[in-house]
Amino acid sequence: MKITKQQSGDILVVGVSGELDHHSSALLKSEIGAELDKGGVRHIILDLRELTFMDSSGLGVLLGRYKELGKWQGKMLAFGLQPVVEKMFRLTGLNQLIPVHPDLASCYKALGV
Amino acid sequence: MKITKQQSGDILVVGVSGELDHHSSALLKSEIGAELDKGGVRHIILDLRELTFMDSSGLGVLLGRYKELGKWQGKMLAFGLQPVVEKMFRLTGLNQLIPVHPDLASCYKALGV
Amino acid sequence: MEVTNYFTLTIPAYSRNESFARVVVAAFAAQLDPTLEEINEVKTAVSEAVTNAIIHGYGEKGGEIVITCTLRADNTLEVIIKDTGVGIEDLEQAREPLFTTRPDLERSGMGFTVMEEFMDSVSVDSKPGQGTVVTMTKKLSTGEQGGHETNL
Amino acid sequence: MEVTNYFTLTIPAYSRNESFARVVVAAFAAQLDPTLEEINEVKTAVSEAVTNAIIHGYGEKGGEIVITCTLRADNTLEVIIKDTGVGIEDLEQAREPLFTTRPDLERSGMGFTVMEEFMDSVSVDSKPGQGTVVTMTKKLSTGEQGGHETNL
Ligand SMILES: Nc1ncnc2c1ncn2[C@@H]1O[C@H](COP(=O)(O)OP(=O)(O)O)[C@@H](O)[C@H]1O
Ligand SMILES: Nc1ncnc2c1ncn2[C@@H]1O[C@H](COP(=O)(O)OP(=O)(O)O)[C@@H](O)[C@H]1O
Repeated sequence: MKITKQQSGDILVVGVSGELDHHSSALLKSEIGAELDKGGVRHIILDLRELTFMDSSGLGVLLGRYKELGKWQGKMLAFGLQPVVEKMFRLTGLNQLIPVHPDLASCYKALGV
Repeated sequence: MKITKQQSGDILVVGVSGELDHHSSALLKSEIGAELDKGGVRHIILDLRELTFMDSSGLGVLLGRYKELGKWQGKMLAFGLQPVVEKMFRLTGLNQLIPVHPDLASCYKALGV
Repeated sequence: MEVTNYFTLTIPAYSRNESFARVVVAAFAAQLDPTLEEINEVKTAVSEAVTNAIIHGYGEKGGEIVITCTLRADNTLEVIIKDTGVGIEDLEQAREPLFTTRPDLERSGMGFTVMEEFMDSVSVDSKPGQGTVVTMTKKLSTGEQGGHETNL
Repeated sequence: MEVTNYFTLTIPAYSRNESFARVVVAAFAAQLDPTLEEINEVKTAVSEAVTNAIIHGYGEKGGEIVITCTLRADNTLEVIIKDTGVGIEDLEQAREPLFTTRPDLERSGMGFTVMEEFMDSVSVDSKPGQGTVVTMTKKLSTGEQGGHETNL
């Protein structure tokens, strides 16, 4: 798994590529955690275009970050889901907490940018 | 493994793609054998551009066909070897029996066409 | 139904072997030439069961996981994932969606739900103190039926 | 040297499992991020030993092959391929280039030579009537040393 991070204003865009399972979820948790600790992040946009696999451990780590953002009414959005990842979002109801958008622009728009 | 066959005059061009091991070598043997049985083939050119793996079982089946062609002084040539296949040809001395050419045109030229 | 192929794989319960376990089962299932979607579903179910053995069965302290796969003549794949860890006290509760004994580890409690959704059948056999065996089956399509999309 | 990971795989001695055995060992070795050339060399050596067990050990009549792989902290991969077939009468002769007992099957007699060329060490232990164990080792490079070319 590879992670990219890019911040603009109070929005952090996190790109996750490869396979997100229990093993790799620890890294995603600490990478996002490091950014949140700095204090300038309000919302997170997940760029999942390159994510080829996600199981319920991936779900758990995304839910955990979603809850942290909730402390300051921050939102989490996602775009670019491959069919196999989209299926996990739908099956588990994650898409009701983390809205799925077709592209980055539409995520920014939803955040009022 | 996939095999393609194309004959022009008394030259048979055999394309072998994928992995040539003991399991797949039986198919290559029978596919070439069927053409030789028809009686019109003198020389064989191996198109190995898409061959990604070959072990000593592959070597054995190529040697076997080489020997059959020898019955009527036919030649066997090869072109388009990937590094891993080229290594097997060199290591085992197969390149001394089956000359390796850079491309199809050069094989035809070596056969005087 | 006649067994056409099988394997047994033993691996240590390290989290870095989760992806290895997925690859091995996927490579084995690929001999039938199933669809990419089927392969992904099998990979996800295997990932859930192997992760559970590592986290819950062995409490992330290591141990061994045994994976047995069987293919039958009717294209049914059976995957058995076995640990000799702590076992499960209340099986019915464990299989409920969202139930987890480790919310501290950010577990979602959706593992068994995902296995049930992605496989045709899931049965769990467990004895506290002795370990857990998860048996899953799935009928796969073959190339002739419209597969040929995978490239493993 | 400390063992960092391992697996044991048992498969039936079917020729269609030759490619499966290669994929499993390659996927395991890939965790070190070796070069594509190293992966190909390991795959070829595994293919030779597994094919020998199928053809010579069991005379193409089936039986089981056990493959054990171990990774050590110094990036050494050890592969052990074991059958309980007919065994080898004269080990020294068997390892000579071009020697084969099955020219009728178009065997080239180059299997052991290829294993020796592609791995750092190859040792063979065999008892007629009891079976054969081939143990091979190879030190692999890791990503830091210039790997990152493989994609398994
Ligand atoms: N192999 C196992 N060994 C012991 N307990 C297990 C095992 N697998 C599952 N469990 C128990 O069942 C519960 C539910 O599992 P699951 O649905 O996969 O959710 P999660 O892994 O997110 O907790 C786990 O929290 C655990 O208590
Ligand atoms: N696993 C085995 N069981 C029994 N005999 C074997 C085994 N492996 C190799 N041999 C013997 O050693 C010989 C040489 O093996 P090898 O160099 O791989 O060449 P080849 O497989 O082409 O015959 C074989 O012909 C066979 O007699």
